[in-house]
Amino acid sequence: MVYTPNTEAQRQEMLAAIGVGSINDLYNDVPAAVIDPQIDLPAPLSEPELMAHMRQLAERNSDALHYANFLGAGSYNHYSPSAVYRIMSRSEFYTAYTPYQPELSQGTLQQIYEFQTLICELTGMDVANASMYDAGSALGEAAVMACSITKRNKVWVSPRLHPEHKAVLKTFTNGHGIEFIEHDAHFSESEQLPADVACVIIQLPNFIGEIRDFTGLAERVHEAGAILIEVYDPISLGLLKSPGELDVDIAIGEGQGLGIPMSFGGPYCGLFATKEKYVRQMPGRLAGMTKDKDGKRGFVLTLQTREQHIRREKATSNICTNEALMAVAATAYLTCMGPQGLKRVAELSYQNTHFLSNRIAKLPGYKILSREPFFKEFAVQTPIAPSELNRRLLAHGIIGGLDISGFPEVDGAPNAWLLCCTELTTKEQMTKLVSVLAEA
Amino acid sequence: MVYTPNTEAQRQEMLAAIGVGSINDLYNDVPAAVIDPQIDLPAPLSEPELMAHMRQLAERNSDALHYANFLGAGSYNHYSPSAVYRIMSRSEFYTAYTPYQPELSQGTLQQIYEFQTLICELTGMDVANASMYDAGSALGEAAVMACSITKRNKVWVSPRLHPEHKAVLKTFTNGHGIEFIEHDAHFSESEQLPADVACVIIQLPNFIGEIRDFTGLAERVHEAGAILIEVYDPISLGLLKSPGELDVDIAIGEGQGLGIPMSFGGPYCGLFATKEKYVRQMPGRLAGMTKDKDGKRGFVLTLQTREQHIRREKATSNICTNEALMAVAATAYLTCMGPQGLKRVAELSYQNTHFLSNRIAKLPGYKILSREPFFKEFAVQTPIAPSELNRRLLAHGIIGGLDISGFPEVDGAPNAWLLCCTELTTKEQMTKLVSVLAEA
Amino acid sequence: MSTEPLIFDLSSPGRVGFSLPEVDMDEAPALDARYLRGELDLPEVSEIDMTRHFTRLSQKNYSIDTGFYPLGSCTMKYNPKVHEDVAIMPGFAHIHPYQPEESVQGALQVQYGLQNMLTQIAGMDAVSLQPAAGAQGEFTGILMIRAYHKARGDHNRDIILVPDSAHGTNPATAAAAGFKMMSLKSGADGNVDLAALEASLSDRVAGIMLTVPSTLGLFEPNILKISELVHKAGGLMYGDGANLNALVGHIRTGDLGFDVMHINLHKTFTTPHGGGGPGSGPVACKAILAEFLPGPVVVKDGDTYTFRQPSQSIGRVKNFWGNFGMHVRAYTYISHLGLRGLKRVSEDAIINANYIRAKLKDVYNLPYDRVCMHEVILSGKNIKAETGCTTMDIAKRIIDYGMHPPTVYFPLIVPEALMIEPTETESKETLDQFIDAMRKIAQEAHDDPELLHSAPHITEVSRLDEVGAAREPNLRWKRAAS
Amino acid sequence: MSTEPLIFDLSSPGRVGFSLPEVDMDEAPALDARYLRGELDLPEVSEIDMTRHFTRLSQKNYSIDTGFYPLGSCTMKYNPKVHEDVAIMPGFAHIHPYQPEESVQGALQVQYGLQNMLTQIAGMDAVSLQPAAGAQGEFTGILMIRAYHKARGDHNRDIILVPDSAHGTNPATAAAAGFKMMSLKSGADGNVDLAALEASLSDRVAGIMLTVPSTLGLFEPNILKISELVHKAGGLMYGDGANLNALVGHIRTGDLGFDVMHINLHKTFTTPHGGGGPGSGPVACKAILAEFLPGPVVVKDGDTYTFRQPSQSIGRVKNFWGNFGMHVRAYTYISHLGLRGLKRVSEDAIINANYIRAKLKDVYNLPYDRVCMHEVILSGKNIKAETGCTTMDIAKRIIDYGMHPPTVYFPLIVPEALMIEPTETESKETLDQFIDAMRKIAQEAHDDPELLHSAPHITEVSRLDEVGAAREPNLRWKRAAS
Ligand SMILES: Cc1ncc(COP(=O)(O)O)c(C=O)c1O
Ligand SMILES: Cc1ncc(COP(=O)(O)O)c(C=O)c1O
Repeated sequence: MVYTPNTEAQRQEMLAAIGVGSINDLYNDVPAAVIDPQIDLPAPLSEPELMAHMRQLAERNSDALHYANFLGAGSYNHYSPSAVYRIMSRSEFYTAYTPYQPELSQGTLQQIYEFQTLICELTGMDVANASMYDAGSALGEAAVMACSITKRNKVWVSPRLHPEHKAVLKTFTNGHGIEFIEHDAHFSESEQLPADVACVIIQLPNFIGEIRDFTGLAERVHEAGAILIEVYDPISLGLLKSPGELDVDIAIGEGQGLGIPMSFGGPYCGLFATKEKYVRQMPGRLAGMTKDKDGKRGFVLTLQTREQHIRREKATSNICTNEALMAVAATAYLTCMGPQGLKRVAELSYQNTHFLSNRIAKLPGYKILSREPFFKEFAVQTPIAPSELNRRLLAHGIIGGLDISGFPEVDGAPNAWLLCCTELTTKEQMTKLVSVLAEA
Repeated sequence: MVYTPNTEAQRQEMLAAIGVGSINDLYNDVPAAVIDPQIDLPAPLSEPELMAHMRQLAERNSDALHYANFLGAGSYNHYSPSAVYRIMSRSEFYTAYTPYQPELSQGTLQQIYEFQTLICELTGMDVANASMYDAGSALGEAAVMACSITKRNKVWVSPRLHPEHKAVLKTFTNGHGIEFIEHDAHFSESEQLPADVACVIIQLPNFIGEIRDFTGLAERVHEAGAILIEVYDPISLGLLKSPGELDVDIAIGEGQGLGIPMSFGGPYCGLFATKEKYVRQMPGRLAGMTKDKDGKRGFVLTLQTREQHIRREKATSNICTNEALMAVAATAYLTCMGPQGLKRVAELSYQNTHFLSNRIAKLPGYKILSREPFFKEFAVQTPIAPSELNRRLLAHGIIGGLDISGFPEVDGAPNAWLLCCTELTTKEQMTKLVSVLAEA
Repeated sequence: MSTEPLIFDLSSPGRVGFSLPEVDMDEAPALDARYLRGELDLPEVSEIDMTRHFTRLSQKNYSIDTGFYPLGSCTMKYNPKVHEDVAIMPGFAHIHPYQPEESVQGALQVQYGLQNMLTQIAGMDAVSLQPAAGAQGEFTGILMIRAYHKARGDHNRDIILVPDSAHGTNPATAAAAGFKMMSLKSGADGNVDLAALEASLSDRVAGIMLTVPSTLGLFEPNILKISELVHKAGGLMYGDGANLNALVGHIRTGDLGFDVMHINLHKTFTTPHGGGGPGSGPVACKAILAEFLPGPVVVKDGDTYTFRQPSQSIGRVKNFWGNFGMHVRAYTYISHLGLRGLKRVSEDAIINANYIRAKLKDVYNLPYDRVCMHEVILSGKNIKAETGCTTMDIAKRIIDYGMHPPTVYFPLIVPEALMIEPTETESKETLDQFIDAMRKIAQEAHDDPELLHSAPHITEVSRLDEVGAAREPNLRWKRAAS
Repeated sequence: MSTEPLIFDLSSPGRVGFSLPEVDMDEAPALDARYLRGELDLPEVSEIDMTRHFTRLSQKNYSIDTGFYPLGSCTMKYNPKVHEDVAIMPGFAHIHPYQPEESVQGALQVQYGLQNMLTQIAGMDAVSLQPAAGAQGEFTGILMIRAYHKARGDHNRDIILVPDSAHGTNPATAAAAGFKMMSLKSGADGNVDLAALEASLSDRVAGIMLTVPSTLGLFEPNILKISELVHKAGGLMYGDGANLNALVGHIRTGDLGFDVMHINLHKTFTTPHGGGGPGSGPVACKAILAEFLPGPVVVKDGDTYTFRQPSQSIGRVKNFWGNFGMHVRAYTYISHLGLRGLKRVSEDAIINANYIRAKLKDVYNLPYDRVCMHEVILSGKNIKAETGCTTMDIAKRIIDYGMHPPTVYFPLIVPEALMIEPTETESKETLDQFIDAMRKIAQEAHDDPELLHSAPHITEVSRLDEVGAAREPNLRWKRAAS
């Protein structure tokens, strides 16, 4: 057998050493009735057959290397340099466990420390953890954390928060008697916040790509004794104001754009950062710098008394396994890009998006719904059902936008379509899309 | 610039440290007339554009993952387990130089020592070197070595030696006044060898896949004071008699089948093994086991006085760079396969080939030209020109066989076609090929 | 091995490591300053700096690919290389979660296939692949239990029972889902104390979370009785499937009376641990709970695969459809091994653990002197009493023998615990080396305890000041004021 | 780092590491025993054994990806990762060399494109990509020179001139091609001694092999004069292009009067050295030699790429079409950088080498005190005289500073030579570290020579017994008789 090295002779030798006559004796505690029921699994494939089978399945999918892709909404077709994958695929990174034995894990620990720093630099926040599952669940944890800090139970949510984030938030707050309020305005300047709100959640750019001005919001939130939570797109921070600059309290990002492939939705990387004063309420792992017995610099996991394996039911979260390897990718990506590269990605995305929106806006029957400035996504009202447009586009090798007809995030607009461009979107692809629309 | 880290400021700093005013001063020895001529190169592409461009080029080719492949003749579509590539792509292997500083190269040196051993075990020979460019050039070196050992200058060549091997042999012996004789028989038992032959070269299985019985040949060759050289297919040695068992003096193999992709013909890996007594006449690098100052086991390059960097014009060969990384692949492959796996590959290839030949033999107008037993290739006479058959097959997603019509290796037979099956050839592919032939 | 500078210390102003197109259009409105960020202080390095830095860092890690890693409860088995090649196929790595279903039929087929495989292996009726890891699977299952009771109008059940041997995520999950966690003391034999269980059951109990086999590496002989009792009291049985490697192919959790469970694909189905993640924690359940699963799940409609939302779904626990990259690997693994191969997995996992047990029990305390399943729990308490060397000392000394220590100090109910899970991918030769090292260390503890106290001796850093790290946390690099 | 067992010592009878289909047919004739082999004693290990073994071995290597590697004449520049991803694309890695041309147009386009790029860069008229490495390129070029003279009925030319500073492959190639090699003494300034050259030229001289810039890292100021003299004597100019990294984008070898040259793709065009290979050594030549090139070469016919055999080809030097995998990488590299990027390559290579020269010449002897090109040659002869520490001692001591030593004792005409080629992919910071180490070592040689004699001190093995290894060669493992 390919992954079980012991030969039959060795198995027998070991059973003898154990002092049992047969392997059956090792199942003595198991009720006989439940042993070896019928289990239907496909017949095994050898490695070459397996590769052929999996390749066939993979090639039944229309991937973004062969199709123009205009989908965004939380998963983005950004470019990941080859060097990033080569680093992720170092097996000392991907076949290690959580660095609980620091003497054997200085590689991962230093990388986490660097990741935490990079996320802090990017967001302008004080501290960041070693990663969460994804933006949605990280946001859920943030809301619970805000309630526990403020000892309040009302969560105010911006109307143009990603609908899946809203859904995850609801599930997370499910058992805690937390009230989930979808605020209907955009936290206008004049608006007063009631005194019993635990936190306010904004997304920037929002679900339909808009960049809103939230100057002054933090002050009003803090005055009300509440916590301000922002969901950001890390790529946008190559250009746009950071959560720290907005005096946000908890900044949540989806790290997927940072060198992680779209991979049909996962694994991604939840980015969680907050202010220094909230560090002990924070969920997730943290690496810290310290010294060894001889005074040599080293890294360890720290502040573990927040975590489930120490604090059990009193932990700040139940998270254990996180998205460590995806954080390796993000670390490598941000390192590779640097400030200039990240800015370039953001600018190219911003320009491409407007190359497309400018042309679509001119098509009869199309109306841009997102208010300028929008970043790399925009909602557009279409004269034909988006699902029908997507069907036609697919035949032209184009994965169209997301059908958001009737979504509350566009105030229920019928025939609403969310399109996205990144630095990888080419003029040819955009021109082709526009020409298909023009013909439709 | 992406691979030149120094910034403009640093360049200036360095020029100042060098004591020159500008970079032009570093070109003082160069005649002004030859500096900066016009050079036409394509405009540079950024990494994402580059990947798209290269993918487009790659996908203009019909690869063996998407097409059934019936070509052999020295390059074979054998399966390489994923683990083999993962080992080759360890950058400590592929970004190292030749292990001239042994203290920093124990990984490569031990791997070469293991490779040498594996090739010796496989071939039944005493010593093997660290690799040559490919089988053809290794054979050229072997012929030159045989002439230098025997101080004779006649090279006798089996008629069914791969025609490209013959061509390379001719080039290698070009400057040495060596006479190249294509022997017209198959070294039949009774035949006497003339006393002035330097070496006899056989190939097993031969160009058209035949497994001949060469028992006793070595004895007669040695009686004539000549050297017996065999070109073998390493995969066949999972099953077939080894060069050592035939008392061959120099065994040359093409290592490509051992985990190395076909890659349009290169890089491959020339396997060179010989008897102990000829080790000092052998070309190529050798690793040897030794001890360090403290008596600890270690490895070094050894017997370097055979090589060009020490012996210059008196070296056994001019080879310097070899195919080290391909030898890593072969080492990993043979380790992964073990005796059972290699035998399985050989048996599957042998059976599949006969599945196909049995069916083609039944088609009207087709005649198998290779004499049984043949291993994983066979020549067949076709009723239609092979080039025409290949054209039709291509339209059905099949890369047909090699057109060897008129080749001396099939005694000039018109409409001759060389087909190959490996363990990767499926019944479906073979059945499809047969059905296309039946319709043709 | 020398200290590796921080990536920030390798930065040089203006240096670039990226290769991207130039911005060659001016289509978008200029952004007002109030939208724009200030300075962005990321490192500026070239590709060679970055490659060297992370390559050297990687070499500072111990990993499965460099040696034996018998971490109890973690199932550190070999991660087949073929899985990695499959997962990066463009058709899997570069598809967007919102693509039209007709354009991702291959991906849906993988998910559908995996759902079915897990259903079969678990002896359950339905599966959701959405949870990102074991803990999120637990959270999902516990919310489903809540939803189930609610749907039946049974609003009183606010307690989840959890044995004191349980993994930390179990009590933490119960709390995160808004339940009161009630701890259940284990018997002296490591089994659930049936009397204590009966005393704890009531109409306030929503369910019990049990790990099978338990975190003590033991199969609960009264499991059928326990599920009978729990069900009679109106509670549901939650199975923590982290230890499925002991059962796979031979015993189905569903047949033991469990109603819902999670499965760690990153354990039994060998998706790489990645230095701490990603994982994947699909939830499998009986029919009574199927409509509460988080959605969507994949169903087959004729020849077409399509998403379906369970009718009473608890909602989403995560964006999109779960950690698809891990689904691909697990599907590949099961397709490769088939039932026969999976049976061999659990058999060899059990034989390996028992072999270690048999070979070390005369030297280390064996708190539960019975046949174990895929892992064995030893205790260093005898050695501590005799020599003053703690389990931590033993663990650190193992490092000097070139191996990774087992899990230590867990389960909490075993003092000085050493939790050893060799997995089936390790050979007898490797186990013998480990056994040999463990026996030598026990001897060293007697002969030269300082050797253990001061271990490890061969690593780049010696024991680190964890107390200091927590007292004055240094969690990020900061540019020195210039 | 501990000693790694030989793979043979990890073998266990009956263990398997492969996963292949069963043999499920009986179509072929049973093979007679006389065709069958006896026992095959390969190691029997599982995938985990093999992965661990080779992963651990890999970690015992120094490599470009782990640090500075300034081997003179080897151009150890960074190997971009994107090249590796391109080379394994199925459309490049899994195509057979004999496929119908219409089924490999993409591959032919790469080869055609690369031929043109190299023609442009070299200032030549035609290119063959067939040679597998530099030495084979030399062999090819020299055979072309022979064929050229022969074709002109000039049968007397049996001498190839080679400067005494040349790389070993040059004289070895001349001999392998059946020529008499005549060595040409270099002048005190490192240049070709024009008088000596003139004295050597005759109607027996087929050609001269010159390295540009020379292996002394110097540009030959009289190069135009030299080629005039050689051509006047009826000889041809062969260019060893191993040092093209100094010229690329700014100076074309063809413009210097060379008729034929090879180019090491594994140097200038950064295909990975692979621990010794593979390389690729395309040959570029002027029109007068084009029809002698080894064939086939790729030509374009309308929109179609096709193979063509040069009319007077010297024949094949290698099977198939050369090391295509390397062609793909080089084509990718040139496409990525373009002319502007390539100019920067040679500029920075030259600046880096001169920077080291400027910073070390007060401490190490500088045999040729002039501006150098992409590499600088120092000599440790002053240090040897003053301290007894040899260049080998210095080299081994560099290892203790975490860097790879330069090439040593080459070129042969420089006593105690240290040949330093930093390449353009190294930053000033890295060079400064190297310079710092070199200066410290020079000081150490005076203060504590034993420290150098006994170096290296940080490696797994200390200096190895090379003499013993050659005296009683142990070139393979043998199973101990049992
Ligand atoms: C018994 C047990 N339960 C639950 C978990 C949590 O799983 P995860 O880390 O995937 O969240 C673990 C992980 O170590 C475990 O060992
Ligand atoms: C100057 C010079 N010429 C020729 C060669 C030979 O090239 P290759 O090793 O590719 O055969 C080398 C390689 O080191 C070299 O440095």
